[in-house]
Amino acid sequence: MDYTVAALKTFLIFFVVINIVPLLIWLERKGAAYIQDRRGPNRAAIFGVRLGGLIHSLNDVVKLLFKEDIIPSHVNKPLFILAPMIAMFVATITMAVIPFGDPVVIGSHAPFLLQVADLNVGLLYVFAVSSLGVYGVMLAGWAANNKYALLGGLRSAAQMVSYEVSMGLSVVGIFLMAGSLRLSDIVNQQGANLFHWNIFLQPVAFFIFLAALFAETNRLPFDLPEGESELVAGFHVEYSSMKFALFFMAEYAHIIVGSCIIATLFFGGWNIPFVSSEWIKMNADLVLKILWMGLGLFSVVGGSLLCRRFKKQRYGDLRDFEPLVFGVPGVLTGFGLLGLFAIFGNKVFLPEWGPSVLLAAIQIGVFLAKVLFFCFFFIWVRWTLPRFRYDQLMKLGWKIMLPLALANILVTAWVALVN
Amino acid sequence: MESIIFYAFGGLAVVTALLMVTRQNPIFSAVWLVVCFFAFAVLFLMLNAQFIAVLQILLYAGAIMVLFIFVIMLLNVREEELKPKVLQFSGILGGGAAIYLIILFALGVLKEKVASFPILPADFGYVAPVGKLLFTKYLIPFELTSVLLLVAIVGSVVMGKRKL
Amino acid sequence: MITLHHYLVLAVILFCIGVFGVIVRRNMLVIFMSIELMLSSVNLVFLSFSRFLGSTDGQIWVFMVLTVAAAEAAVGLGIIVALFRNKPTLYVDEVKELKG
Amino acid sequence: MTNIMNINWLQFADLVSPLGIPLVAGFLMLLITPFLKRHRRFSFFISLASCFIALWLGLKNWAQAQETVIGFLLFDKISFFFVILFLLAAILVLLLAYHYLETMGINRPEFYALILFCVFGMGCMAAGSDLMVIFLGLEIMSVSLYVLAGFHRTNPFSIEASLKYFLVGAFASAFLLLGIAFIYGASGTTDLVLLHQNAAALATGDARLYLMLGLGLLGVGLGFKVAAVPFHFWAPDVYEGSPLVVTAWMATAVKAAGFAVILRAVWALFQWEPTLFNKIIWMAAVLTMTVGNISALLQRNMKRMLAYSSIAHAGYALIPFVAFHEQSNSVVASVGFYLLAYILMTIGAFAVLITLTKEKEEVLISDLSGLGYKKPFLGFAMTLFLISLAGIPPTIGFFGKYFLFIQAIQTGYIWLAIIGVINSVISVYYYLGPVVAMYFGGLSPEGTVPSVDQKGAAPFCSPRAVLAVIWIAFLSVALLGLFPSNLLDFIQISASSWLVALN
Repeated sequence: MDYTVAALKTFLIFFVVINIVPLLIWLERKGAAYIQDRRGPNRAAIFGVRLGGLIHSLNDVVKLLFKEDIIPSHVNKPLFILAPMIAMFVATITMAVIPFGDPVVIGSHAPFLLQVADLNVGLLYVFAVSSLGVYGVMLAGWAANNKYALLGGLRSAAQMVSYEVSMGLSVVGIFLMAGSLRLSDIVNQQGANLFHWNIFLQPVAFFIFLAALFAETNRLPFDLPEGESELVAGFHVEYSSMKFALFFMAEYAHIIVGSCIIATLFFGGWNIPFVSSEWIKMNADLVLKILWMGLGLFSVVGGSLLCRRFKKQRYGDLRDFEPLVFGVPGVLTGFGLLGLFAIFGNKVFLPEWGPSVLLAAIQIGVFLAKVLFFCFFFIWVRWTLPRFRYDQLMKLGWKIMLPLALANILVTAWVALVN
Repeated sequence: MESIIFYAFGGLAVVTALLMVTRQNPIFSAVWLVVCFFAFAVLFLMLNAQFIAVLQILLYAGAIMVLFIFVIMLLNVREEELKPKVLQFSGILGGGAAIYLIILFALGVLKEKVASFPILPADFGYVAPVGKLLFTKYLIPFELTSVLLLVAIVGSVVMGKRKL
Repeated sequence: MITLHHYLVLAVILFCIGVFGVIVRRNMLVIFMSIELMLSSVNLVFLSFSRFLGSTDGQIWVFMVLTVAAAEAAVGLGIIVALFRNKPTLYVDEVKELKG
Repeated sequence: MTNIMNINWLQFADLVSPLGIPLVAGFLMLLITPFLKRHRRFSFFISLASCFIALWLGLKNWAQAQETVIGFLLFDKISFFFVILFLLAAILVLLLAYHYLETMGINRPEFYALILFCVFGMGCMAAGSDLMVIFLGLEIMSVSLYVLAGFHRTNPFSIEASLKYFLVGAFASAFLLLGIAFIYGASGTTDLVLLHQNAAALATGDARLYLMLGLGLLGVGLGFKVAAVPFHFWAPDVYEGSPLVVTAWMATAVKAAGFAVILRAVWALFQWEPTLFNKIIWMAAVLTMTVGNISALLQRNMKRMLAYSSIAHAGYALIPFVAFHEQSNSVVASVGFYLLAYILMTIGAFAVLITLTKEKEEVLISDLSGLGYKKPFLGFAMTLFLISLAGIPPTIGFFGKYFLFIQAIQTGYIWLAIIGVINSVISVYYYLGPVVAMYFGGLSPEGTVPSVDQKGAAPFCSPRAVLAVIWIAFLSVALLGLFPSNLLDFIQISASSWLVALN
């Protein structure tokens, strides 16, 4: 039974991550476009429905899945095949310890954890697994039997190992504050008070962690391993079709995982600023009503805004009706919700398990919102900052971030000792 | 359940260790050794050593073996420079010695009375008790490890840096 | 029923595979990896005794062994790289400037 | 003890200062030297000064030492005696090093720092009361030595020695650790004092086999570390390839540290069945002496000859352990005395060799020819060191060997002593080879003395520091050989206080 539940949770989380990936790719392309003052992808359509270019991601998936899988003759075949698998595997397995919400307690049942495994060594597990990510890159670089790939692999190995050190040291301050490595403890310790979140208590650690995370995920401004202008494409230069896609997905999965960790460690995890979990549980009816009303209003307003964009004969084909496809149902659902609220609003009362489930749903929602914000942050940074030079990158890692992280530990420990 | 996990991962460790020793190309040896260390980590978990199990992955798989593969890549020895395996005198000698040692040790160990594991407190091997011990009773050995690491840093810089 | 002996025998087998590697292989990287395997199986011995005796001291020992392994890896790989610069080979039997 | 807050830190700092000051000096050196222009001189002087201060503190602490155990370190007189021994060797080696490293073009502050860290590690080995501290000390020492052996990076010999030493050292460490793991499993502790109290009970109890396995593996590991036969094969190569000063350091202080650990281990662990233990020691001692001496006969290279001779000397030093059960007190004293004697004469011999090197590592016996005429003092000093190594009276080497053999004779191991004497006689042959070369070699057929510039190839550069080392070694070998009793008393006091207090 336990194993079944764990397997289900695992599958669910994997499903969520896999499905956020195309969304992020779309966000990346659109974000890049708007930062560069252009429209971005907006042509692919299904019966005129373009979803603001989201269909492009779907197209990419289909293309990559059905493209011919080329394994060049000069590569080391077993490792060449293994490398992308490792990359993807490592990127997603970290999600196992991320808590999405408080354990749900229903009656006298055992608490239902909103995470796959609540490990005593949670944060260390995260580091242990993320330190394995370098294998995918290194083995890909080595197996490709190509100078560019080899250099890319070497660079990334050096970079990831160096930045892991400051990454690990930066969060020691958080261990000291929480007195535990368990991620749920760290979240609980931060609580609902915004100013007790670690972003305010450990700002130095946050910036070090953030920079190290960029280096770990091989994203700009630290994407030296795959810098197009110097290394063609770095370690995955020989890869194509789905194997390439696995690397690509791993990168985005890494971003998602990284955002989850940032949200958990520094931004209170599932906590809502200034609204404590107890309060929500006590006033579950009120919260439900507010949410119900809010959702209804949002649908009506959003739907009608979409409908206003409907202009006849702009393109002269099906695409003209696209706003209506979403606008009309939106408005209708909104009115439906509001009407139901007017009729039954006062008669609704939650069953016994209601408050807990509602709380869990809200917490998951808040957590996902935080995660999506940081995912967007990654993309924002990518299209804003220029790339570092390699020696600058190493110098930054060893000569600035490492001493800073150590100083942060010293100060935190001193403060903890005084208190 | 316990014995299934033990035999599965114990067997995995032995098989991967043998593969590590017999591969001609060091990079395959390294990859097999990483798998072997994972099997070790699972066995450590079975022995109520959560903290150490994670450290095993973090340090061995995440740091030491990465360093190995890094060096293999850095030296970049091509396939054709690798020597074919030949069974030499030292091979026979080593094989004999290893089998002899295994028999000796195993016999020695098995002669003891059957020793099953006792029940332990729930937090045995968690971070807090291990850490507490490390910073109270074993503080001085712990500080010695920092000296050791410093020596290793100085040493590897002396050996590795192109220009001092 | 898995007892202490199962773990000890397993650890000893792994240790001996490491010894075998050190004696038989001539590739210095593989020799070094075999030594790491030996150290790791020592950890297994320490942990199974620690589990058996119910004392955490064994886990502290493992911590020390891990540190030692890391220190040796850093220095050892440095030496191998320095050697490679002098003579590009990975085989200990080709390194025989000293007659011995 | 379990709560670290109860430690009197001031007392601890005072007691640990003889080890700690070299360590701190090493840290400082690494911190400061990058910002200095004349850093080589600076690091040389700071390391030397720290060793002298530590030596003074060590002597002071020796005088006041009680048997205090703080944080797994056992501060008794014998610990301080060994620390003094290491510091003495360090001072001599450092004095030799500056000039040698300048000649070789590898004079870098890291060398001095590593020597100082090495001293610290050895101090932990000698003073550790728990196998954990001893092991970590051993590793600190070994890791420094791996690097020191390969310190002359551009020299293929040096780097090869480093690699060999590293692979063998790491291999031996694994054995040592497995041994410790089984001892831990048998007894639940690695504290030497506790083990000493319980070893006899354990050896008859349920965990007997674990203990036996552990002791066997520990013995193998330690045998590798002190290069006892049959685990000696690495030593000649490593000694030959390493830079000369490092060889001097490895042959002396490192060996002494190994014996410090062996003394402690034998005391704590091997006392439950003396007859079996004595048989093993008997075999090991005889094999080590014989193999070392016979191989040394065949060598033409001075460094390699001294390497084999150091193996043979380890064999001599193993002899008295057969008597450990009966008269542990005087056994410890005799080993201590012998190690001191060995350090003095070997470093003296290496100092003379260093005056002969110029950018070339190899010193063949033929390179020494005519030294007795060209540099009478050097020739005379070398002769003294060599006859002392051979154990001819009235040198310190003779008394050292005498005290070793007498232990065996007193406990009835007459044959062991006789084999030791026979080995000494064999060793005279190869020790006299260089002496003959110095005084009779290089003579032209008419028997006239060749002028210096004719042979000119052998450049003699003997700066003051090296000369000072030769003088110190020369005087102590000669004078202590004439009056050994005071020194022996000093060591005997150290030994007895340890064994009485903790028995």
